[in-house]
Amino acid sequence: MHALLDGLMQLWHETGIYLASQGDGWKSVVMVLVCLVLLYLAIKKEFEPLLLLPIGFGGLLANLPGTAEFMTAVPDTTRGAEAMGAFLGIFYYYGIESGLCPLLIFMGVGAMTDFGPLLANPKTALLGVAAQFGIFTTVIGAVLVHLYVPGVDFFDPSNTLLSEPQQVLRAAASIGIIGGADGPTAIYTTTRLYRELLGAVAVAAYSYMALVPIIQPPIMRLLTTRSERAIEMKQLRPVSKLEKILFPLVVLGLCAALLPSATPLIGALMFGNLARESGVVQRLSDTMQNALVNIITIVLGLGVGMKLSAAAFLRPQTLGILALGLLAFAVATASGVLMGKLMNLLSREPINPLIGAAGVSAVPMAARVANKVGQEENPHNFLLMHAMGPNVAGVIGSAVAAGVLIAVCSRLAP
Amino acid sequence: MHALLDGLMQLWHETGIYLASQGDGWKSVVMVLVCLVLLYLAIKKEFEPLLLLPIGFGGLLANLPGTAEFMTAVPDTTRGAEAMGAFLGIFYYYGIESGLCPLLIFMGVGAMTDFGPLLANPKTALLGVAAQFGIFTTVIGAVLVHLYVPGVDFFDPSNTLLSEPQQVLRAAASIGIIGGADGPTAIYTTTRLYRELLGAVAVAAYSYMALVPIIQPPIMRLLTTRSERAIEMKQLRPVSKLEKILFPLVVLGLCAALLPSATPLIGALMFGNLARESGVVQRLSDTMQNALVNIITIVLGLGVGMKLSAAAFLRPQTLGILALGLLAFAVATASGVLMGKLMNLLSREPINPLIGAAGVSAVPMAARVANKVGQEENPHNFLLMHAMGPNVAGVIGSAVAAGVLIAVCSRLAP
Amino acid sequence: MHALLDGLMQLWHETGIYLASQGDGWKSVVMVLVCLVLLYLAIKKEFEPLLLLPIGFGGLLANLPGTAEFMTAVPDTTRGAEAMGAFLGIFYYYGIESGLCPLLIFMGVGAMTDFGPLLANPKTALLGVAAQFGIFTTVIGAVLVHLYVPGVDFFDPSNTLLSEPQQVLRAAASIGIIGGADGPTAIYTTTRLYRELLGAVAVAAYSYMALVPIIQPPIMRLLTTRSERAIEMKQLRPVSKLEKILFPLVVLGLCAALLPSATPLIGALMFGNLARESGVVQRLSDTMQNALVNIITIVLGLGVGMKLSAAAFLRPQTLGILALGLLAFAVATASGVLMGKLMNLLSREPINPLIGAAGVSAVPMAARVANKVGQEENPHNFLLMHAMGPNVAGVIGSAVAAGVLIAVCSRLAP
Amino acid sequence: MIVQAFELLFLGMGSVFAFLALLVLVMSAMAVVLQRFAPASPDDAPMSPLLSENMDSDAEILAVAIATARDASNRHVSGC
Amino acid sequence: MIVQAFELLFLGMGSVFAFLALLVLVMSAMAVVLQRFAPASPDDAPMSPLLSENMDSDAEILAVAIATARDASNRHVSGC
Amino acid sequence: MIVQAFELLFLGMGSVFAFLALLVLVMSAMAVVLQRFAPASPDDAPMSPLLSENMDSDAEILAVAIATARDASNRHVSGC
Ligand code: NA
Ligand code: NA
Ligand code: NA
Repeated sequence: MHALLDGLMQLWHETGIYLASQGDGWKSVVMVLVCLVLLYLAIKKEFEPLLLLPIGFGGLLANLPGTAEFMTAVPDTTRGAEAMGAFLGIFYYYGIESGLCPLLIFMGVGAMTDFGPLLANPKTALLGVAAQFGIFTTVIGAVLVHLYVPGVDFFDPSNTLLSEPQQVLRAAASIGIIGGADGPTAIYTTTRLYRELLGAVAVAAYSYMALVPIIQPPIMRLLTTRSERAIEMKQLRPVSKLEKILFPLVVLGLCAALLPSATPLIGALMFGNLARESGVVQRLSDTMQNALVNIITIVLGLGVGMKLSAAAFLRPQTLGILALGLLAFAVATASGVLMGKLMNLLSREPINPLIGAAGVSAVPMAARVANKVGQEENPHNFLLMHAMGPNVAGVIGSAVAAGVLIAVCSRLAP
Repeated sequence: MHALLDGLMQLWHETGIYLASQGDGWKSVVMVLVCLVLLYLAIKKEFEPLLLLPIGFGGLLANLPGTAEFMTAVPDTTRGAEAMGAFLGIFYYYGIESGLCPLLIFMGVGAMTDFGPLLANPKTALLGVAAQFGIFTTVIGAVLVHLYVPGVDFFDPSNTLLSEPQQVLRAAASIGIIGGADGPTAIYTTTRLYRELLGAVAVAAYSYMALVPIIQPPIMRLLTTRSERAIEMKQLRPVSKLEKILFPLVVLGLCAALLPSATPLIGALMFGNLARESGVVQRLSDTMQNALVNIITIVLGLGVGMKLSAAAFLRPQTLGILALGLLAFAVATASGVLMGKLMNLLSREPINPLIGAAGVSAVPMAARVANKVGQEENPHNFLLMHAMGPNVAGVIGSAVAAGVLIAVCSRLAP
Repeated sequence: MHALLDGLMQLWHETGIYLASQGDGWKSVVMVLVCLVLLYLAIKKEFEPLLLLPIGFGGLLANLPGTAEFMTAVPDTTRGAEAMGAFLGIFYYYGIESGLCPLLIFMGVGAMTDFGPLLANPKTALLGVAAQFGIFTTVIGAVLVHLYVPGVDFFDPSNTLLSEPQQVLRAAASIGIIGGADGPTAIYTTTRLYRELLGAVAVAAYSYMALVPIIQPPIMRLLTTRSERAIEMKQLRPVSKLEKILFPLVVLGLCAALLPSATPLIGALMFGNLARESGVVQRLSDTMQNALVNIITIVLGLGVGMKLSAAAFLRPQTLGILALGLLAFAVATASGVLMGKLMNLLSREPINPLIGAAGVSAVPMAARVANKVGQEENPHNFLLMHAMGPNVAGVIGSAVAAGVLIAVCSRLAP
Repeated sequence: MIVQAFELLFLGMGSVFAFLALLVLVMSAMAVVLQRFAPASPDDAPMSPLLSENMDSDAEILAVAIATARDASNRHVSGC
Repeated sequence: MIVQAFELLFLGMGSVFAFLALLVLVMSAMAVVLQRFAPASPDDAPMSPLLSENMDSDAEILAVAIATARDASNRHVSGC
Repeated sequence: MIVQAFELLFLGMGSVFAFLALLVLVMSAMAVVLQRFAPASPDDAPMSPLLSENMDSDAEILAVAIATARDASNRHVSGC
């Protein structure tokens, strides 16, 4: 009888209710609520549900009190079988910290992406350049926040491997890349530079991508005149199969020549695209777009969710990241639109500046938004295919930007 | 010429025929026969072929003499590339010992399971409670067998990490969980508690699940009257989409609050179910139910088969495990039926006690058996949907039972 | 400003253009050209594109200057998370060096292969024996090349673990297995014996398999008379389902009895085939043939491509390997045809010697070639199903040959 | 050991009962609340055992039981 | 730090611009060369925004945009 | 080394021959036994080279050869 009561007591001391009521346990409860909000947004509001549902559920699992041993333990390969990690920890370690999952998702994105609209009108790629301005201004913004906003800093004194400027720059770059509006790029960059922020950066990136139809239109309307928004663009020329096959090789060649640190992202993207366009490996292209990308999305989502721990997320920095991420999207949109206006002035052929907003990536949502805002002024205006050019150029642009951030931040002197 | 004869001699000394004729080699031959019986049951008798075919073939591969180096070597990550393991060993180590495969299969089960019948008639969950009685009485039975049946013991003196009571309780829990009638739960629990028994426990669990149509009906008929078996139940109410979406979150919440050690199983099951019911991640749910669960089934089956080694299987314990596993199924069935009778007495609405037998899990076979036995008495009696309630409740019930077994046995004093 | 110039200079020193112009950098450029040729052959000439496209692209990625850290770093599990490797390196280490990928592809091949034509006419298996002659004569050829062709040797003095004869025999065996005309077998064997040659061996194997319609016909015409090529064969008997189910078990049994070192390849092949023929695990068989084999092909192709490094590939040995590989295919074809002539002389039923050429494997290309050459002489001659017998026997034959090579070369005294 | 095994029986059955009994309560409460504030829409399929009366084969009955789940995989397997 | 952040701005935007501007040049050159030596065959689908005029739903417009890619997955999901 | 290479030739060809010759024997024996005790049912498809006579394209001939295997994947790829 006594043993039974003892056993009952021990079970009780292991319950989530008991643990949540001890010490910092309440923080887990707050995180559970945060994750439930993410699930609500994913399911009810359809905010990028393919990612936010696994991330939210992974966050739930990671924040249940007393489950670390069964859920989030990360493998420690130097210690053999005794430390092979648990469910989410294994996903995180082998899938995300290794960089594999974001790269394989990018491969799937490549296999799903038709670069035809960009090839038909190459100069729209410049709109994809302008939209990356959001990334780099946000890096500056993050440094300013660290320096001048009390209570929000991106420096962990207990990290003795990296000096303060190194940490702050890496964190700022991880926050800035939210403005790339590209989930795999943001996750890959953050895992290379400052993993502590992974949860917040991923949540901000996917949430704002889902919010593109709300964030972009006011900015687009503010910066353009009615007549600009009504501009019709001339039909795109057909693109030959050969051009589409050569395109991924050309992009990879430029990347290798100029920016080796961007080759994992660009390489994966272009491998997927070559598999798609070559036409000779339909089986592989189908698998990249379906079974493989789905499996990897599950692993990536649950693994990223694991980084939504109370210790990492319930800090003033997270609010800073959310604010800076919003800034990044807004600046990127504005830069794209302004570049569109400039190109319209300089170009012989008319260019509707709205398609500049699609340069932020967020494929294909941003292109769809450009089309919709254009149709509000001129119902005969079909900008969708034109906006796909800057849209896919923006994917390449943010991968290149990620390469620069990784290269520069990795070699900063301590 | 001499070298050639030497080479021939060496090849001969490596042949399976030569090795099987040496020392304990005959045991491998016996195990090969055991595995061929498993394959026969899987292919000809269609005993859970999705699992028993890979398990049987994995057992074949593992018992071929002289192939350990190429087949069953387990990775030793502390030794670097020299010890990365072989085919089945890699599957076993990374897929099963890590716990990943049973959890991912459980995720697929969640994505395949409609908890609607349980939501439509919640109190049938209590039938899923009663059926877990088989698990715990079998634990007691296993301890009794260890203590009082000569020649059958569950204690390995060479294991210095665990004391005798620890080992016996862990082994008894691993045997008891066979009564959960749920493959992934049984495999997960055994890998956490007493891996030596993995092969026998998995084979017993899947074999008895396949034998449910033979084991259950006599017990069901013995414990019920004709009029009880003829009871018709009233039509289930429709269940709203929102209830189905909230259900996985509610179950996970209860699990986290009460029993953190069950969260890996319950969490994986409910993640799959939320993906299914949310309706916004159809791609992921499809992949969980098809490509992913199929790939993982191959890995799990071959990996579990590897544990059918002669040294582990050809012992009197295995007969004990098979007998105790049968006892577990029988007690579980009887408890479910008796609870059904009790509920029928107490409840306003009529409850056919046969659906209590479906509480053992073995989805959907046990529900089908309940339906069939019911129709023998009353051809207008359609119990299938009613039996699905206790059936899926049994899945949750055995995962909870597994959580208790893992929690209590892991913290036993030496 | 100064810092900016510094940063620009550093970025410049990391560019592919700069690195390619330094030291051995030009070799990378040559390898990039080699890989572009592979991609051209895969896409334009449809040379085994499922493999050569990923291999070629993996080779591209591996040879981009300055990307080793992001692309090809191999995991070092003894050093923990700091050395978890990069994209291609992870694929290579866990997928290929472990042997998993070739075995899983072989499992898919088994699930795709109908051994019915072989069962209907068992003695055509002997044609699959003769064609393996190409493997072993090439081993001798490779040793002769090492000994007598100046500048081409298969010995790396810096490898202190293996003596010169050991290295040369292992390399010769890896080259010889090209003549097996079977990708997974060649890759598996080379990873077990002499990984340095993996890139060249894989490229040679898949290229010559694609060239079967060009390499084989002249040899076949040279060695046969018009009347032999016109021989019609009698219709194959129907094969029962039971024979097809027993076949994989019989093959595995023989393999285990005679040659344990061949069990990984034969075991994987026969597991896939049993899953196919048993008829009770259609889901698993489908997945093996589609999602799983496609995913593994991507991993294998990129991982093998990584071994196309300049240091390993731009050596006179590679030319030797290509020449010896061609020899292997030619000898194998000739041996098969001559064996066909012999069997035609000795057998009661007429045997068209052309089907002997299909014994080289290269399923189903070689069987198709036999059919085509036969129809050139006699338009009513349909050899395809008859050629499938030796064709699939050749797959088993080269796996057995691989087993012998691995067994003998692994235990050579130093 | 035998004491510990009985202890497991009580703790285990107690936990399973507590868990599922609580779940019954929550499910029942949820049903009441949702039927008041968010009634089931007509497109939520009723689960009618009567539907089964027209079925003649065992396989068809099973098909209803695990309907949606196997749907996807069957379609996949049958190719159409 | 703030200096380094501005340095990142210049290096980063410079690299992105250099990369994509070069890509524009190469794509334009490729278009000219290929249209001379390997003109687009009639089966290369033109990308006509006019096609969209007959569309009434948002979803259909999207369907054109990511046409082939989603094709595969839709077929897969709808089973046919 | 050259001796060892010839040794490999003999051992290797010997093993391959032994293996496949035994396989021929077992297959032949199996055919005899099974045709006596479990004759092929009419639904076991005969493998008729005559079937091919009506075929006009190379691709169709191949299609027969690797029939079932590619079936699944073709259906998968073509979506139906
Ligand atoms: Na972007
Ligand atoms: Na159960
Ligand atoms: Na071969």
